[in-house]
Amino acid sequence: MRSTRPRRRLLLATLGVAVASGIALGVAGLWGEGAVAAEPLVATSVCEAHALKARKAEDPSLEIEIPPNFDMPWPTRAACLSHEAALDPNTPGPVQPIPFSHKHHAGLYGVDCQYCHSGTDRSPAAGVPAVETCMGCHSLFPPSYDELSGIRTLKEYWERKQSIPWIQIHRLPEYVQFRHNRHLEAGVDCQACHGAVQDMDKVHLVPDTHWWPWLLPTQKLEMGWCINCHRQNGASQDCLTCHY
Amino acid sequence: MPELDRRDFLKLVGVGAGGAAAAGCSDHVEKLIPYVVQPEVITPGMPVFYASTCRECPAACGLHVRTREGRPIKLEGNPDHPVNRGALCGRGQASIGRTYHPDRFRKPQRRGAAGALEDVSWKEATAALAAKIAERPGGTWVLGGATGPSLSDLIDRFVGAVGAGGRLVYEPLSHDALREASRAVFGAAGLPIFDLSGADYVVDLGADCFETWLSPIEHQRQVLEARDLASAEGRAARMVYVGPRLSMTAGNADEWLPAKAGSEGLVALALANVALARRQAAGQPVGGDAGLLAALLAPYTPEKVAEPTGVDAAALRRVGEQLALAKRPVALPPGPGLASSRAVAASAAALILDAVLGAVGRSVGLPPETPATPEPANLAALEALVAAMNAGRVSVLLIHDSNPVYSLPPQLGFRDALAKVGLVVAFASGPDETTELAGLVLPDHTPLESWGDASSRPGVRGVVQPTIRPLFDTQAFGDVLLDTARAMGDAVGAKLPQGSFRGVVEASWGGSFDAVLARGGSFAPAPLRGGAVQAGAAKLAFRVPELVGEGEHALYAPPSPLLYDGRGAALPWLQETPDPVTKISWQSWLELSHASAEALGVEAGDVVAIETPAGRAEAIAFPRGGIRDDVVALAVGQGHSVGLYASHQNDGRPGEARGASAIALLPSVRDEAGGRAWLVSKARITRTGGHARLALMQKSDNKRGRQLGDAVALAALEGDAHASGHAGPHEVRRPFAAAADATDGSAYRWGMTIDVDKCTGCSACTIACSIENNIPTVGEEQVVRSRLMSWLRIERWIGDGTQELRAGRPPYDDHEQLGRIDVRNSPMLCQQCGAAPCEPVCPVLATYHAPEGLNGMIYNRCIGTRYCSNNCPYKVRRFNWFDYAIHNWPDPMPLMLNPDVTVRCQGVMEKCTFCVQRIDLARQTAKNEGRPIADGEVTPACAQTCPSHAIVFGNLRDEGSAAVRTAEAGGVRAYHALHTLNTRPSISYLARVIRDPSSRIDEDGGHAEAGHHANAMTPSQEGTA
Amino acid sequence: MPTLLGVYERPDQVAEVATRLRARGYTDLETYSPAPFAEVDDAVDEKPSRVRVFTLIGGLTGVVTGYAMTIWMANDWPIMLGGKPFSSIPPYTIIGFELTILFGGLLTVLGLFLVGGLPSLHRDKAYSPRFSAEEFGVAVRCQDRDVSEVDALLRGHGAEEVSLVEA
Amino acid sequence: MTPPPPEAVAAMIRPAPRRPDSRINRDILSVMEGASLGYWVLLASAVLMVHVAGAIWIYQVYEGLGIAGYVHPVFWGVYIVTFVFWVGIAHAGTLISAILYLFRAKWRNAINRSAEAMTVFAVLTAAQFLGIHVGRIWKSYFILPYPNQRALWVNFKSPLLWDTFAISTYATISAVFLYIGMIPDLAIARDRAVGWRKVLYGALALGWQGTSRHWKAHTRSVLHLSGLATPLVLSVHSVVSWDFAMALVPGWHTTIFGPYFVAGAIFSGFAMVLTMMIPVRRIFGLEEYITDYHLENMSRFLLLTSIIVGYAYASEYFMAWYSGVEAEQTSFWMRAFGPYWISTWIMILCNAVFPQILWFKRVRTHVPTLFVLSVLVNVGMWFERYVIIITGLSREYNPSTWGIYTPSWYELGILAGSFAFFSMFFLVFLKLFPVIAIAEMKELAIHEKAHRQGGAH
Repeated sequence: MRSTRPRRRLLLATLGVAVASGIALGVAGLWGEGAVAAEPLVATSVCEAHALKARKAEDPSLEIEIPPNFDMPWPTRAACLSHEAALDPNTPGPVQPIPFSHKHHAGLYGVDCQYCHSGTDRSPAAGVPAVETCMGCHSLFPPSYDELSGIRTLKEYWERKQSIPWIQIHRLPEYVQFRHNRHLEAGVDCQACHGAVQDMDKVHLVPDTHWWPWLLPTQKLEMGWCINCHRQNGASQDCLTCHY
Repeated sequence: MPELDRRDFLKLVGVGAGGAAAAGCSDHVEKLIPYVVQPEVITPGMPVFYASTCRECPAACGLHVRTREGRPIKLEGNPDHPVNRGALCGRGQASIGRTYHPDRFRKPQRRGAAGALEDVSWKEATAALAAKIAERPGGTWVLGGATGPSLSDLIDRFVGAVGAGGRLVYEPLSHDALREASRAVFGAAGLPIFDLSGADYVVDLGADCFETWLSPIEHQRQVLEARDLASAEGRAARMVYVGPRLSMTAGNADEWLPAKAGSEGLVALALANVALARRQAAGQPVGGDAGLLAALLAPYTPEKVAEPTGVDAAALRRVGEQLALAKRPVALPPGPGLASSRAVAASAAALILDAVLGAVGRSVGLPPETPATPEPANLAALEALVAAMNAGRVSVLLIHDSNPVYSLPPQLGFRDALAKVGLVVAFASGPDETTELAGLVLPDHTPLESWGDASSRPGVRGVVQPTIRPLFDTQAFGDVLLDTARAMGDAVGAKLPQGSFRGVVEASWGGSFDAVLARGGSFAPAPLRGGAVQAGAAKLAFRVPELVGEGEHALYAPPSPLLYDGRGAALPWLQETPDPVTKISWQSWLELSHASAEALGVEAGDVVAIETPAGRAEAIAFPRGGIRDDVVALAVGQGHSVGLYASHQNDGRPGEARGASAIALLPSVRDEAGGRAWLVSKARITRTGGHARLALMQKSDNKRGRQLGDAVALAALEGDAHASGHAGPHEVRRPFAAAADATDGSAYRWGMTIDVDKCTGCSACTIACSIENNIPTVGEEQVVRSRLMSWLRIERWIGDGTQELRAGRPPYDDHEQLGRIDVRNSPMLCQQCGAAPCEPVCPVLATYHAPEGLNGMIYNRCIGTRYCSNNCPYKVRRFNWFDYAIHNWPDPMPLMLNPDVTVRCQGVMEKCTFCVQRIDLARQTAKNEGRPIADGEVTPACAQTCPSHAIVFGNLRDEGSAAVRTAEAGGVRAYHALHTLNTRPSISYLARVIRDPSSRIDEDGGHAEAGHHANAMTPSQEGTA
Repeated sequence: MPTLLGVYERPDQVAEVATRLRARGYTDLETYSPAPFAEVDDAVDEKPSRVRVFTLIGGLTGVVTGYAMTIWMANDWPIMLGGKPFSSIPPYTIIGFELTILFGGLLTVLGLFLVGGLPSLHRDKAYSPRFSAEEFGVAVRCQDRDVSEVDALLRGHGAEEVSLVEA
Repeated sequence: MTPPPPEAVAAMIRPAPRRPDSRINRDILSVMEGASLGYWVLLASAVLMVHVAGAIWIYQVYEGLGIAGYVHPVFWGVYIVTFVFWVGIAHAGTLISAILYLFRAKWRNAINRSAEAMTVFAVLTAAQFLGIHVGRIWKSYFILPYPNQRALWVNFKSPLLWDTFAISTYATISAVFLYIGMIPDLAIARDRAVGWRKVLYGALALGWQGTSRHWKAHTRSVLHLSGLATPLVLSVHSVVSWDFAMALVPGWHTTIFGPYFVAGAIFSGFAMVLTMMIPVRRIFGLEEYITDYHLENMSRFLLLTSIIVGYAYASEYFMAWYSGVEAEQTSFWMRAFGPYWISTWIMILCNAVFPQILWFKRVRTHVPTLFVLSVLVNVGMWFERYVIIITGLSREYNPSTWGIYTPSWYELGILAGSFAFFSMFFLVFLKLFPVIAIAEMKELAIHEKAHRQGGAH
């Protein structure tokens, strides 16, 4: 949240400029002779540059001006947009310490889940990527990416050699012994439990309800929900499989 | 320490549910804390093993440390290590707790003007120390426990470099007498090495070689392998115990000669006398100049010795002859507890007996010429140090790896002398009596955090490597020495190795250090050195010692099997595990014979006062049959006044001593050569009128003839056992086919075979189980109400018991008799019954029969009606009366919890499930490799750590599995506990074998049982008794 | 239509007068008694009460539910317990029995309400607290022209008092 | 002749003088009127004690069951003992109203109402102890076979589940029984009450008018309920006894437990009725309705059941000895001479020996003695359960775990609370509802009168 406010102000400012110049134009027209040349829209960041270019593409009449230091491909438009989306508190799911978008990484660039969550196929616990893993790629990125607050935060953590306190979304009680590796072995794909993460900018629990015959419905990650899947796939229903 | 960066990853991070500190019924894992840099060797959720070495006692067993996410969670024996071969004793198991002990010092501290400790930084601490030493280098002394060669070496170099006054190695149980005796008899000072493998006749002259003496695990393994019934030699093997008290070790012998305390030497000589004659007649070598020996032994005929020792001459003669005829006999000298003012002579006598029996060089090895570490100081040297301190000649005293204020006899005056020392520096990881008096406390790493090594014997050297990044702001003693030296200037610093102590350790190993780390050390035991009896031996005066003080009882202070010399008192598991003999925990009790008790008019639980010239203490009286009338026994180890568990602090009464310290009662007396003597004083026992509720976990050793801890006479086995080595044609006497009790489809039916004949009662399994399964300790008050939580207990039965009934409220039931041994130690744990009585009565299906035959217990389903426990005839279920998980694991203890096992919350029943988490792990690997679980792939914590391999776990549906084969090899010994109840247990017990001590050995060495043992019953007879 | 009320002291009188009245065709009558008297009730209507049907139905549903529930639940997720069969009848009989009683009892109450017409908010004009003391009442509804005959009949059987509660 | 016009007839009618209300009504309803200071003191202290016990219980839930005196292996203690005790008490009521009803034992009418009420209150008290006893009360809903998301049911093979069903059924049926039987009396009260009581009784009486239709349905349903309740009474305590008989604990695993417990239950039930009714009839002057004849009949029952119970004790010991099973023998020997010998002898004296004095009519009709005796029997019956449960568990198959249990003060506090809870309800009941079945008393009275007058003709 903290990092988003300045960007908001930036946008407001731009809009303000735009409106003001519009009015100015109108007034000039009113007074007839010697119409003043329209003030062009000036980009103040790469992301904004992308935004303006897009608008320009829509109506060519628009006067825009992109300072050269903002006229570059990185961060890509997609990055800017998903970064924005991951910061939006009004979509489901908590805002994470870093606006990391699974949609961007897993969806757009199709990074394999196991690339970051390594060891999931070997270990009961799904690995949460070490900060190093993130830096593995992001340290190679051009510095212009730093205009994204998320990248900046990441680098701060890295410099402070601190781990990132992610907020856990998919949580099982401590008395449940879940084994990721066995489920991968069995060919269950991540989405079965975690939902279509590759389409989420902000990861959140996708509600999924199974209606038992004769019984109360069971929600995702509740016991009945697991049992249902186990029954359908002929997996073990022995209590000791998950509870000991 | 730059080198440590390689191990930076050993930091405390729980991943997901990795930190299973939350109680089983609340789920409080809300943040995911990933690594900053994830080490290549760590996969969150998977265990990583490191080889290291146990530092609890000088035996120095090899360890495999199981870590999860950089936290050690379980210690197991290193199978490659020649001393323990994968086993580990209770003390070793519990030692993991030192690292997570709530008492630990968080920072270095200095005693301020007010006398209170205040934090300082390492920098100023070392600076201050350096300055203080520089004032008067000669006044600097180092006093500390036995260390590994490289640290010991470093200390010596430090002493040399700063020109310190000197260094004393201090071990309370230092075996001074034995070291001297070895010099006197063989001319080689130091600790002889005892290798009991294959020994077919062991005479333990009060060594208690299964408990604390030299290398207990090794001795247990060797003796019990030697008496394995599978071989003729095994059936022939015998063990005789000589001593005033039926100790745990004695309980495993075949014959007990209850000699007067301190007279073991004479017994040894008498045996030697008989054996010598017999061997000479047979023309066998006698390990020395026959004439010399004959002259030396002549006066000690059994008849003469009978009176002073109180042992029947005939018995002495018989044992002597059996010894002479045995193939590999060996005698073990008296242990520290029996070291009297005549201890050197007594130990020498034992060594002479060994020599006569030709055991020297075969079972007994002379000490190496050049010991890896200096010999410990004897009492004389310590007295000299105290004198120097009193004279103000000691300005700086560095105390490491020891607690002399507690473990030195008070009469020595060490405590007062400390006050006269300019600066006392204590290197300890936690508070104890010594740190209380130290001016500077420089917290040391625990062994799990530090580098080092340890040498069990020539050729065997284990490495100690850190398996966790230091939890607190502590430093290894070695590094502090280096830093101090450097702080004293380059002149001094240059004389010591550069870099850190790790460098010193690494440098001390030739070749690849990584290979060493992988294996856990270098294991090439040197062959035993032989030797002959020297003429000097004749100069020794063999006499029964005279004791100081008055009173009609000799005060015998044996080391505690669990608390050792008292260092174990800080660990709750060792405090809470019932004593293998009396089954008392947390308290200190005075053992006295029933006759003495009647004479004093005391009953079990009455508080009695013990008075000796050294002082007075109070303890709880515990009358028993297994002790001489002229002796009272008070185990060493209790009586600490500092520490959360060691003292009564946890009752909110900080600093009140828990129990009585035997050491405080012992006058400071030397043996012939200035060694420390323990059996020195008489004690006057008086009743105080007080009474205490005993924390007694087994109130009766009378099994009433019920089918628990059976026994069979060897005679009854002979024919059958001859016929078959192992799986023979005869089928096992198996009341029920437990293998059937799993679903038809299942390939497995987990089961166990427990050999009662091999169980020594050492209780290592109990502690291993507690640590593997996150079982909390509950404290004294709860144990008094029998609310101990351990899933596995060792039941101790004496004989088949009687069905006599006592009216009223018997305090406890005791059937021991002087000179008679029929102890059956029978581990009792959940039998995983096929027709389990506990299952049908649970209203909510919290306990049920799993497809693979386990009796599952689902904690989060349990609502605590406790019906299952009522219906369990074995009484192996435990109930969480309080939220032990929250109350009994203060920080940082939760870090040592096993993430694979749910922590149980208040109001929930719990019990053993054969370490189902281990079964599950094995199943996962097997599945991934697309194969069934192999035999021996799963080993529950108890079976894994058992020094004598009494517990064998396996799949009953696999006829070839070790468990089944062992049960079948057991032949008629196999039985099920309480089988008349038709619970179809999956555990087969093998009955204890009673080897008739009076069995004659004929010339060819084979044994023929003389008569049927009075106590022997076959299980079948017994069930209906 | 007028309603006459005769007040009596003894149940046998009520029984007689009721039988008599019905014999004369005055079937629309009602008795009030302070305590249960079989003769009175049968005099008004000799058919046995239908409550028993309810009890029977209740009991049967109970036993069926009991066995069905236990057996189905035990087999819905079969879990081994001490080597006992999943559908073991003896223990389930207890559940079956208890439910028989429970349902039977509850339906009996239902029967009482339906058959007995309870609870009712309506209060007869003829009813008065004296009938919850120790007196009996017989209320007859008849045609105007029959009033005197009924009156006579009522008095004829020793009515302490006859009154016209409704003209 | 043409009949006279109705108004003429009406004119002819001269209403007779009103007679006063029935004496039975007045006597019995008067119990409900006004309350003495003593009553309020009693009630207040009962309520207070209930609160104290409640506080203890909350503390126990917060701190853990460990505050009770449990010792390994004695995992059942005073709570279960008291549970069984109250279930036993609950038996007299239904027995009197159902079985004696079927046997047409008219003398029951004097006491059945209070007995039924006590039944309901006793079951309520007992049921609470199931909750107090379990380790995780907050999870105890697991025991109900309700459709749940876990797809997991309950274990109908467990005696504890049989208990759950038996107790709840018993509570429901006896409550229904009490209410149905009371409807006519509520109507009586309604016709005489004023103010809020009139509203209350009016609502509860369901517009009862005592018409033949009402009575017919009523008598019929009471008959059927009795028919259903009779086997229920016998089953409930058998089921409770199976909690023990189904286990293999020596001293529990006995076939005679069913009848033995039922007899004991009736025994204690009647004792409790006496303990409660003797003071009541004295204080409210109901000697005329609850006569010495009734007391004598009840004491006859006491005598009978006491003999049965005594026989059960004897046969238990005989079987233990004769079976030759060492564990059984030890267990029973320990009962009599072991750590719990006091409880055992209290049990034997109070339940099997003292009641024998009831052979003498002098005793049966001597009210103070009866009262003392009934109290003793209650004590004895509590100890019977204590002996069975505690000694059984403390001396089991594995001698290494033999342990000795002593109740803690918390448990005794809750035990006291249960008595307060019970009497609180009974006291309220006294002032709110007719303590004797008025209608049924009248039935008797009117029959008698009819007899005196020898019928009309």
